[in-house]
Amino acid sequence: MKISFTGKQYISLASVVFMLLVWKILSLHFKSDFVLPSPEKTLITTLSLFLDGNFLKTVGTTISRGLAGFIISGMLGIGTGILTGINPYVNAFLRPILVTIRSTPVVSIILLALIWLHPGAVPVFIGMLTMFPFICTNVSDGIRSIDNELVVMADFYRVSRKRIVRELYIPAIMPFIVSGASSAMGIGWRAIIIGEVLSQPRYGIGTMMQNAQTFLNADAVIAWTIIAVLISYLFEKTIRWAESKFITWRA
Amino acid sequence: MKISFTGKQYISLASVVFMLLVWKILSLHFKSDFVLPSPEKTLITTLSLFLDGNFLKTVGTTISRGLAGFIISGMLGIGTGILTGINPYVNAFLRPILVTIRSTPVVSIILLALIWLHPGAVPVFIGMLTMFPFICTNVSDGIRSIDNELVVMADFYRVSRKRIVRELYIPAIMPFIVSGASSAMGIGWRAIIIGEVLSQPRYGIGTMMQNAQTFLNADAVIAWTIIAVLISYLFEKTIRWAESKFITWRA
Amino acid sequence: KRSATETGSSKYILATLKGPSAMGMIKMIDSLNNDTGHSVEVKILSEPLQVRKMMLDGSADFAILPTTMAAIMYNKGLKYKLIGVPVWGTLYMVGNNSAINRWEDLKGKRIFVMARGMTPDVMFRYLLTKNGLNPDKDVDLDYSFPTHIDLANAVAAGQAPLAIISEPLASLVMKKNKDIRRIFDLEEEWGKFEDIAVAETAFLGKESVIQKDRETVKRIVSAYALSTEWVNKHPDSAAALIVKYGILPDAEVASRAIPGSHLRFVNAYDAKKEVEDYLYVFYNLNPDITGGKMPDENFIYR
Amino acid sequence: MEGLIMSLEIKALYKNFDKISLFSDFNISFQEGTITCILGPSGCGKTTLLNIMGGIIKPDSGQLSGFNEKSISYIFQDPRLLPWKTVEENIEFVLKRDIPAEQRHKVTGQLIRLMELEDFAGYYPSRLSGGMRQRVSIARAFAYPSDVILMDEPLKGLDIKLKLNLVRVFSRMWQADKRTVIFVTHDVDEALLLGSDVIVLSRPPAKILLNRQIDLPFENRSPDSGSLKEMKDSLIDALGN
Amino acid sequence: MEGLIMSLEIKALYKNFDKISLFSDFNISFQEGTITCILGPSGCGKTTLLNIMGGIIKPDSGQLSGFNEKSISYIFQDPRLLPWKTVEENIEFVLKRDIPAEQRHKVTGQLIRLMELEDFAGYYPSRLSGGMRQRVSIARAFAYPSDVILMDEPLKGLDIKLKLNLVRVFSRMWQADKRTVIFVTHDVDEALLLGSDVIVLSRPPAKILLNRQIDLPFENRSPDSGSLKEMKDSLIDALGN
Ligand SMILES: Nc1ncnc2c1ncn2[C@@H]1O[C@H](COP(=O)(O)OP(=O)(O)OP(=O)(O)O)[C@@H](O)[C@H]1O
Ligand SMILES: Nc1ncnc2c1ncn2[C@@H]1O[C@H](COP(=O)(O)OP(=O)(O)OP(=O)(O)O)[C@@H](O)[C@H]1O
Ligand SMILES: [Mg+2]
Ligand SMILES: [Mg+2]
Repeated sequence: MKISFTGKQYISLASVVFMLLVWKILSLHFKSDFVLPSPEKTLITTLSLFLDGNFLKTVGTTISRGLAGFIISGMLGIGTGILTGINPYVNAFLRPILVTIRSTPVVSIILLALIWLHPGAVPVFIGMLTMFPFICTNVSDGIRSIDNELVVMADFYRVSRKRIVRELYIPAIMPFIVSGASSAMGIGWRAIIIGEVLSQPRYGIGTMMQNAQTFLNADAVIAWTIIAVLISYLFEKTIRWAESKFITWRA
Repeated sequence: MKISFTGKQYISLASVVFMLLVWKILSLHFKSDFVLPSPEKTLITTLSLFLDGNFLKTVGTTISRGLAGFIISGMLGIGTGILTGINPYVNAFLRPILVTIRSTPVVSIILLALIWLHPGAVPVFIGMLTMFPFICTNVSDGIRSIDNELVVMADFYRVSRKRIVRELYIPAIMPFIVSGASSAMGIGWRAIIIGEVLSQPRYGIGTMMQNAQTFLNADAVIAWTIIAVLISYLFEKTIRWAESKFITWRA
Repeated sequence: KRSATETGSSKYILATLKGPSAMGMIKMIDSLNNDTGHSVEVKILSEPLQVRKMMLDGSADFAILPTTMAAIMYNKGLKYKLIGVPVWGTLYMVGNNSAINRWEDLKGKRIFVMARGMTPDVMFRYLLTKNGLNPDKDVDLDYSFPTHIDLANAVAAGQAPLAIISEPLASLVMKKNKDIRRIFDLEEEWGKFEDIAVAETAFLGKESVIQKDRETVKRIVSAYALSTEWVNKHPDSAAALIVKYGILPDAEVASRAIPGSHLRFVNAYDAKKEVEDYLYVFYNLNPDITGGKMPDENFIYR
Repeated sequence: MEGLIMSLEIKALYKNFDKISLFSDFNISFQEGTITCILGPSGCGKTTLLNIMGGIIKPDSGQLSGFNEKSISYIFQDPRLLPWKTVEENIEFVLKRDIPAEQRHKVTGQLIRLMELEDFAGYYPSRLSGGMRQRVSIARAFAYPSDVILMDEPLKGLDIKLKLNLVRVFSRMWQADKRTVIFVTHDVDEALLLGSDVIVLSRPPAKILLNRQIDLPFENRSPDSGSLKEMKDSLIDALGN
Repeated sequence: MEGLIMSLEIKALYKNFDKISLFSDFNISFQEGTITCILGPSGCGKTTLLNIMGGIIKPDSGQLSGFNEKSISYIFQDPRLLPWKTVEENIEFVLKRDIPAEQRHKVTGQLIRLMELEDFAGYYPSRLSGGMRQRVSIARAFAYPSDVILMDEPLKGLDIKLKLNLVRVFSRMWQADKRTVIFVTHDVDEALLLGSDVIVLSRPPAKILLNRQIDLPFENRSPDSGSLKEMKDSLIDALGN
């Protein structure tokens, strides 16, 4: 790996340093390892997590849960989003369902989810409930913002419905899809982890966090948080990179 | 109030009926009032909540928390979103912070929040942590999708920065703002309620839900969920109505 | 993962909580673990919610829950009966204030209690009243930290100088923060007025199982009772096992928490009065805590 | 001429936008296999008329006959290119998928050459000049197999050489298949060079101010001499009102 | 003329896009207070040149002198109207806020009348015809107080009467303040009617193929007779290459 920094990367680095600084100041203020352990100590804990035998398994399981939730929500969300965007009747039908899914707190359905599903699947389910409405809303709002003249043109030339969706709608709403996907993934990790905290599957960052918390190991809680944030950051980067690959046509 | 239905409203109604039906079928399947009480029973419980002396106070407090969180996140989010959208350096600085805020699970910071804040303010804080990154991401993605030719035009004519933001950026990203606001509010209610579950302020839907859950009153849990969904739906409607008022200029 | 009765498989499932109940059971857990031929499998869960889930879908044949919650489950019609009471009071008032020795000293103090209206709150208010203090006037009860973990963290961090927390968190906190000491053992204080012990935790059995297979119940009860005895007698060996099964992070805390947890397995019909009196206190103050009514006598297995 | 069947016909057309009455009992007909040029003041409703003929805008009332059965190409007033498709892909976009790929490719390639865009086949619209975009839009309409072509100021933004070239190419193409063409323009010369019929519309509500036929073969047309000069003057005169 | 200070000048301009070299050691200068018309094949770099003069595109290298100090209006090749502003608001958008509101209103109103858009002052762009949008764009450029006006095919899409009207209006306006105008067009007649200088550019890399001055007063110009006819022919000839 070649390491070379651009100006923007220096700034991102500065941003991380800034956060560490705020953290340090806060930890000095609280003077307690239980409220907010110092960054140094936590970073050591974080590094020591990497050495843990189950580390890869734990992180891998959470990531695969996240991906599963994301892919399912993505496919469902883009599909229904396009439908709701194109057809006002589908919209009228789906919107109440979306609002319901979106605003139902996890506490209300956790018991159902626990009973229905395998503990490992609960976080995926919770993740989906969080991500799906997002992607769907973003896509359908995207569709509504498409330049109508292009649609008229394509309809006029009798381009098939399927091709209009694939070659007009999808590229046009790419920015909305990306924005939705990036937001959804961001908050999705959180939902997945909360799901793990509640369902306690064998492996999972949430499970580890919950354990650390019951044992009052605040540093480990934060260390796992850092790992979760890193994962989230990596995926954000990947999505943005994919966006730049997709959207080469901007001037 | 004049009641008359349009075709679309009938469909929305059908959608609600559909959800009730699914619920009924599920409740027949589980045959247990603790897992999933029947819709009839729950609706009666819901109605009985209205009669509770503290009902208005509970709901009112949660709504005002939601509004507070939403307004603060909205102002912060639109402001920083515009900055990150316009300036790639601000973007490089803020993005790591946003990703961190967005993917930090509530469990990791709840203690800090509890120490810092009044129990009634904790849900607002949690709500903000959820809503702010959304609105910000949506706004900044919106900015990046603005027709660059219009910006060039406005810059060319030396229109002041302030007016460009107000008269070009803001209207152009209205669909993104609305989409972001609607998603944010949707998930915001959930976050507020989770915040209430975790911080147990004296009044609040989340507090009531948590109590109901500890005492195994599944019907009350769901009744409060329905109220939360209704509130969310009302706000969604309001946002969409505001959108149609703002965006009169579409052909 | 259906229960033994339904699948016909040979193993019964026992759902226990990561806490004193599992600590008392640790010897039994260990021997079950070392000998695969046994007919019982213990699942150690971290949240009462997860135990409730296993009771609701019937996958738990035996279960541990706080007694109040067990009463709720029973009153709501779940077919589980109280077999025994394995834990007798784990609540303590802890703090870093060495000037407090008597209840009167609490006057005007701010005391952190975890959740308004829940068991520890009700119990503490009851004791305050019994000791001549008005919970709403003479002391300042603070509910800023609504879960036991949040509160324990706050105590360890010195953010809650006086608080009501339970074992084994109390020991854990004292290990992490040397300034913190026990001030009152609520079980002891309770006994001064009620002349009974705090029947805090319930060991439950599924009706269909315990009626059909009394033999197994007897075996499990005696194993649990023996295990508890052994734990009390050999806190250091027990502590090692407690750490081994991930119930507590270190042996020192575990061995300190064992005496503090009042572990003692009593058959339910021997503890009938204690259970009823205990529940009645809560029922009186907030009927919701016991599920709206007092459980009838069928609650107790004999 | 009167005796021929007028296969494209609009009768008793009414169309209002808000307060403006664009068409009020408007009648017009087009002979199949001719090129009709429509001129008229900006904002008089020419684009709206084409949109009505193309089925894009619904009239308030009126009968359209002959349009339904036809397949139609349309050069819109603005190019309407898909920003995420290259020149080549934009043209190919309107071709049915049942045409084999190489056939599609051939058609597209020919039109790109005709429009002098060989070097830009792989360009996205954002990197084209205004006139180039217009040419892609023309190529797209020509690529689409159709009985009728609607053209809304197709030659605007092109330099004079390209324009004359395209007029030549177009008249050759038209002579080969005699499609029905309806052609809106502001350029009187263009109308005189290409039209079989030239129609001048009035300000709203639209009336036909002038309807002239030109029988000269394309090769012999020169707008600034002979009979066309006279026609040009009367067209400009009609437009001046 | 040679002795005058050429205050707007571009020297040794280089500009490439990908493989295309648009300008390579290109030099051009504009006399202040004149109207320079630029003609050239579609895609030869006219818009790019205006954008470079306006500071919108950075050249790869080259010296621009005189542009910085000037305030400039620009009629872009496409109207670039804000969709959420009415005709009136779009024009008013470019006016500085330190001009009092009623003054702004007056200026806007005048231009709207000039463009014959009185009935459409409150319309959003999506409800205007193509030519109307173009007129709003012209009005906006005229409303903005400037020393230099860049115009990229400003009169395209307008009917002949409007066009002639605007040419008249414009020449009157220009005579009053003698602003420097740089005017890109494909219409040779327009160039002859308005230009003080007419320049023809070649295909890329751009060369100046022809540079002619016209000294006739506007009133006496008629592109199809006298000395202008000869000039028109040579322009068309140059453009034909
Ligand atoms: N952003 C860009 N990226 C790549 N190439 C570009 C870009 N902008 C313009 N070009 C190329 O530069 C050339 C000149 O474009 P320009 O718009 O200046 O032409 P023009 O003379 O104004 O043509 P027209 O008369 O058709 O408007 C064209 O070949 C075009 O493809
Ligand atoms: N969607 C609409 N809503 C309201 N008015 C409209 C709409 N579309 C067009 N109009 C009005 O209809 C009239 C005719 O528009 P149209 O585009 O047909 O004109 P045109 O003859 O093509 O003009 P141009 O030569 O400028 O392109 C204009 O006054 C325009 O404002
Ligand atoms: Mg038009
Ligand atoms: Mg150009």
